[in-house]
Amino acid sequence: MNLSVQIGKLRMQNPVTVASGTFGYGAEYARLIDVNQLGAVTVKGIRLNPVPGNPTPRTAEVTSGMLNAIGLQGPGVDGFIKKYWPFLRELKVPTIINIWGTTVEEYAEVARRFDALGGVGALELNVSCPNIKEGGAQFGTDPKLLSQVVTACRAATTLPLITKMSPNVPNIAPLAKAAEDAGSDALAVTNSFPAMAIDVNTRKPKLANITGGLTGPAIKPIAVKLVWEASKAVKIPIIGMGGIQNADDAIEFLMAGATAVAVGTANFYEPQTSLQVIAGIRDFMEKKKISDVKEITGSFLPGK
Amino acid sequence: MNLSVQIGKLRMQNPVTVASGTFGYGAEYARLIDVNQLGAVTVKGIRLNPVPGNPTPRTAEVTSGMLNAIGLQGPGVDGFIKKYWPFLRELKVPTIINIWGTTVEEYAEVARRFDALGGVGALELNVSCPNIKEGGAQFGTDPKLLSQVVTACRAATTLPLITKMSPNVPNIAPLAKAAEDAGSDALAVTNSFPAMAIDVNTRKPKLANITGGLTGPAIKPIAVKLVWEASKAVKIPIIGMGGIQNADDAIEFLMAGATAVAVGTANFYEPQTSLQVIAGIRDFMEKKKISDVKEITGSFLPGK
Amino acid sequence: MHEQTVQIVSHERDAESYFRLVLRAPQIAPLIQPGQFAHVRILPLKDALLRRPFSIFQVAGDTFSILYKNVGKGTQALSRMRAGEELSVIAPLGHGFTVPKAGGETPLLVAGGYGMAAMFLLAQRSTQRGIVFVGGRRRVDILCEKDFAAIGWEVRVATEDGSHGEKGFVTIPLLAELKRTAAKRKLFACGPTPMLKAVGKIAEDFNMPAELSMDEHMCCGVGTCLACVIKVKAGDSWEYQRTCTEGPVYDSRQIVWEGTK
Amino acid sequence: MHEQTVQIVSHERDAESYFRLVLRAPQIAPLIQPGQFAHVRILPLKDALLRRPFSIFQVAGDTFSILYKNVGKGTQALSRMRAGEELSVIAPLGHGFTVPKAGGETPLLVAGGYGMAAMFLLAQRSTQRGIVFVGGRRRVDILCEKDFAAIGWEVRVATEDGSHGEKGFVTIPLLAELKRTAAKRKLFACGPTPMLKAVGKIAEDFNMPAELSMDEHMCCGVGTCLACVIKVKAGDSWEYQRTCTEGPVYDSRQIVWEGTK
Ligand SMILES: Cc1cc2nc3c(=O)[nH]c(=O)nc-3n(C[C@H](O)[C@H](O)[C@H](O)COP(=O)(O)OP(=O)(O)OC[C@H]3O[C@@H](n4cnc5c(N)ncnc54)[C@H](O)[C@@H]3O)c2cc1C
Ligand SMILES: Cc1cc2nc3c(=O)[nH]c(=O)nc-3n(C[C@H](O)[C@H](O)[C@H](O)COP(=O)(O)OP(=O)(O)OC[C@H]3O[C@@H](n4cnc5c(N)ncnc54)[C@H](O)[C@@H]3O)c2cc1C
Ligand SMILES: Cc1cc2nc3c(=O)[nH]c(=O)nc-3n(C[C@H](O)[C@H](O)[C@H](O)COP(=O)(O)O)c2cc1C
Ligand SMILES: Cc1cc2nc3c(=O)[nH]c(=O)nc-3n(C[C@H](O)[C@H](O)[C@H](O)COP(=O)(O)O)c2cc1C
Ligand code: FES
Ligand code: FES
Repeated sequence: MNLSVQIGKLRMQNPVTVASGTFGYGAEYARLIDVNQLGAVTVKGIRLNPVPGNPTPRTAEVTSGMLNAIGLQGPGVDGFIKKYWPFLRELKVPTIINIWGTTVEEYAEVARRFDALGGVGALELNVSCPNIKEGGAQFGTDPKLLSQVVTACRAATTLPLITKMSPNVPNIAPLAKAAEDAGSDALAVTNSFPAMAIDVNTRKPKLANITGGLTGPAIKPIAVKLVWEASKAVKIPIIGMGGIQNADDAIEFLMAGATAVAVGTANFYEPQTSLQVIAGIRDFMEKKKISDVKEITGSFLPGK
Repeated sequence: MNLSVQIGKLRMQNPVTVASGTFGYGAEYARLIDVNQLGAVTVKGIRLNPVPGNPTPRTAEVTSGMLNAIGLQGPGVDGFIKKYWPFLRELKVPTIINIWGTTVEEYAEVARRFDALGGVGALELNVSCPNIKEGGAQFGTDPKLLSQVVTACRAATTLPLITKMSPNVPNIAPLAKAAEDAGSDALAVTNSFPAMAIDVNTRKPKLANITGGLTGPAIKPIAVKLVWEASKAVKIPIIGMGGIQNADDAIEFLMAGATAVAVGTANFYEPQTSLQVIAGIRDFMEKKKISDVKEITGSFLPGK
Repeated sequence: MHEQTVQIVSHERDAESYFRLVLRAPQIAPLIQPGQFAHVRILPLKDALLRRPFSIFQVAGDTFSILYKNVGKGTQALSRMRAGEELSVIAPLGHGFTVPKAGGETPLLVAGGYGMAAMFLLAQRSTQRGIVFVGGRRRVDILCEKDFAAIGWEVRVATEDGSHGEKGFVTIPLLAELKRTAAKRKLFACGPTPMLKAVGKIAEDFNMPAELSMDEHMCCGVGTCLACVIKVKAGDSWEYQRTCTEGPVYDSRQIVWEGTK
Repeated sequence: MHEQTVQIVSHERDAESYFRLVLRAPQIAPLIQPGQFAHVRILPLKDALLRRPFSIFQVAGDTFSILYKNVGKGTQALSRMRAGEELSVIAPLGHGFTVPKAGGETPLLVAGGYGMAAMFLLAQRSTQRGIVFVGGRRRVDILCEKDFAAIGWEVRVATEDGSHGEKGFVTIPLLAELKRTAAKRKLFACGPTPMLKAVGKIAEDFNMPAELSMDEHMCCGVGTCLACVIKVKAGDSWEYQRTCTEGPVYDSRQIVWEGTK
């Protein structure tokens, strides 16, 4: 049975990674699960310099999901390389580094730095974070800006580039196409949804940042549809995510057109989820006599 | 204690209506609840001619919500007037008629017909249904088209016009502004979210139409944020909706900037919801010593 | 039609994954007609919101019962509930069967799996006795044999694996019986759609009346959402009708089968 | 740190809305240090997904217990669970208190409400006895008096409504004691943030050491999500640290109070 998949030049031993920002820098969960069983580890978003992030409260629980406005707290490229890379470098599985910037030049510079580092599995361009004033979602909702970011990163690195798409667009196709045309090797669909919650007793927003990103099972049906729409628009592989809690959820994303999937919010409440998903995909393939996981990709039957 | 609110010329005895398509034509739930206690009854979308709607399955249950692709089945203007208007006309509370068309002209014609009918409370322009090929969401995501629809309807009727906004846009402000500038008296925020689900065992979509609209508690945090963003962009009142299950949910929408709210999907599983919401708002006002429900509108404290 | 919070009076396993659930519902029980259903909100379900429809199986005093199969998350959660716990119920709903009257056509009831649940009240209220044909995959899927015997109805069984009664579909003993005679007989059926379709075909072939209880996914259960529609003949054409309101029971001649599962 | 599905051994109401929950967790129990917490997934919650953090209250053999207050939907659902049912627990988590040693500073423990839960194990493991100052709104909010007495610690009580002990905040008896002498004494506090802030201020005023257990909303509990941060001094500036990992217990001199609730 073959579970391995290719994301550009990146080979994953199985189609399951974790979503950026929900798995720290890999080491934290290594005490609870065998990280080397994942298809890849994806780390929290990094820009060039350290970022303090937003004031608290940064998360709030909502129905079948959560809001977050972490504000991309992070150690910057140097801090990351010093503190977290030694652990990640030693893993048997590749690391996908989620990067961002406030300008096209910064994206490219970060890409260049990680290219130079050596040993990185792939770069994921976060052009869709709803929680920062600059450098966030606007790159992900305008095909021209998106194209500039991807083009600049493409020129800066030969590492596989994964463009992480914004969910709140009327039509994801032109953006997906723009990323593909600019040289992206894959798409990640989708980031969190701009949202908010108010505590009616105190009248205060539940997040200090007021708005944040909605993630978790609540968004799954929207994310699956975005994956399907994107997969029809491009030829490059898609990493599907949004509310995956179990193998059936993951298979749903694969059937909709994803080549791989990422487990996000579920890590927080059930750190075993990603490994359970891998085991469950294997069981499903056995039961359905599927020899290669790639056969599942896009295999749903839209005709009646 | 004053619970009444104004939506343009429309006076509602309290700020709670029901969401179009979740309350039939009023008569069905009249056997289970006292419809005359609502602020208004909003009926299922009507276009000029009868519409058969989509094949089944038309709905699917998803985590904390549901998908629907009814396809706007409806009796057309004449059928509506003949079959459902006699009941609605006799109610003590106003009827909001949700209308749509596949062309700007059709919207205007339907508006004209209901204007001529007399006794209608308001017209809600559905420019955001994700479940039909034409006349659906595209009117709601392009400010120019939206403006044309609203302008044409404005010319066709003096009835209060409520424009029902599409949720999946990067920024709702320009669309809200376009509707206001074209003469809309109010906005309804928000319609359902384009989404889908696949049965991994059969590999078939859970809806015959493949994609449908996600509604219910799952979408509430996104809808609250859209209401807040829209309320900052316009001066006209907003009817907030999306996942309201109880009075706290409704108050959250009011605090975010809504003048009134609509109970949607919750009617299906708990037909008493809208009346419970009214009672709960009253209790809240008593507890918090608020004498006019309008004081709640926009009263959340964005500063820390 | 009433919405009521009702208490579970008793809850027992019938066979394997089938359960009998008795609810005290004084407002609802007296109104129930055979073939109607209850729309049940299973309160322990929290991330699954919709009600589940179940045929009303039996009525006794101020209680009614349902007979259900554990097939998914709702029925699973239901099966864990105990006597004394509460459910919310909207019932009775829908347009049921025409109850056979003494001297009228002899009723032949055809049921598959949990479809049997809709049949008992019909048999009980019928002043004309008849025969029940019941089918299922295995022996455990054959429900209520004793209940029908207790009210003096004859039961003919077919199982797909042959573990009980005849081997094959329920239409085999039914056809055998109709070949004897179809005159002055009427079919009443409830079960999976392919079975209903087969019964509809048989009714057509034998030119005899049949009432079928259709099984469509429901959402509101009361006619507002338009989820549960089927195609029904209307003049030269067809229209979508709501199985929760105009149905679930239809004269088989009305139904347009094209497009059903 | 382990993730374990654990069984409820016993579950009792302590006073009004406080409950004591004992869990069998053979892998976890031996590892626990005072001030650490367990991150609990309350499985009957279905539309609320996140784990809830609770200080570890007592450890006995292969069990540990928590003492919690029913304040919202998670603790409400928890309070309905019975012995024999299961929870998922990740524990022990976080960086706890420095356990006082005989001959060292005398520990003065300051607790507000459920903050008391974090104190018992500290007192029990301490080889140096001290005094516990405990505050709450009303008499029922004063927990564990007997438990502390049983291990030979003195307890001083303050309630806001004066229904038990002194009337007012817990800092009143604390200040009275410190005015007697603050030398060779160390504060350990757990409770609501305003109380912690007040204790931090007192430690500063008396120039004495204090360890505070901070109460921030958590999400992952293990350091990955960055939800639970507070501002901590770093050189001339500050940095955000994770209370679930670097905390919840901090030397009060490290904490930057600006921006806390
Ligand atoms: C008029 C009518 C009468 C019925 N009477 C009975 C009865 O007496 N006994 C019995 O065991 N079952 C009966 N059913 C079927 C019963 O409603 C489903 O088995 C039940 O809804 C499954 O819920 P679930 O959560 O366990 O399954 P899931 O598969 O988890 O349900 C997911 C969703 O699909 C819907 N759904 C799934 N299967 C069906 C189905 N076969 N029909 C309608 N909706 C479905 C559910 O209501 C829910 O919305 C009847 C259905 C209808 C329409
Ligand atoms: C390190 C630590 C130790 C704790 N120890 C104890 C203890 O021993 N006994 C005890 O009764 N409580 C303790 N708490 C507080 C406890 O975690 C909350 O009371 C609990 O999470 C409330 O959950 P809920 O679902 O009932 O409330 P809800 O208000 O419904 O919860 C909604 C969300 O807010 C979070 N939340 C609400 N209140 C708090 C709070 N005070 N602190 C952190 N998160 C909160 C919840 O975890 C959840 O994510 C501790 C908190 C922390 C951070
Ligand atoms: C707390 C938190 C932090 C996140 N941080 C990042 C980030 O740094 N970069 C990024 O691209 N996505 C980030 N995301 C988005 C996730 O990677 C993922 O796209 C999203 O959570 C949807 O998946 P889920 O529903 O499974 O969580 C974050 C999500 C959460 C919940
Ligand atoms: C079954 C169904 C049918 C709907 N039909 C319409 C419609 O005809 N016109 C319309 O503008 N909105 C329609 N809607 C959208 C609702 O009016 C409402 O905007 C949406 O359901 C969000 O609210 P909720 O989450 O409370 O359901 C429909 C929604 C559902 C679930
Ligand atoms: S289930 Fe809603 S109309 Fe029938
Ligand atoms: S709770 Fe996630 S980092 Fe502390």
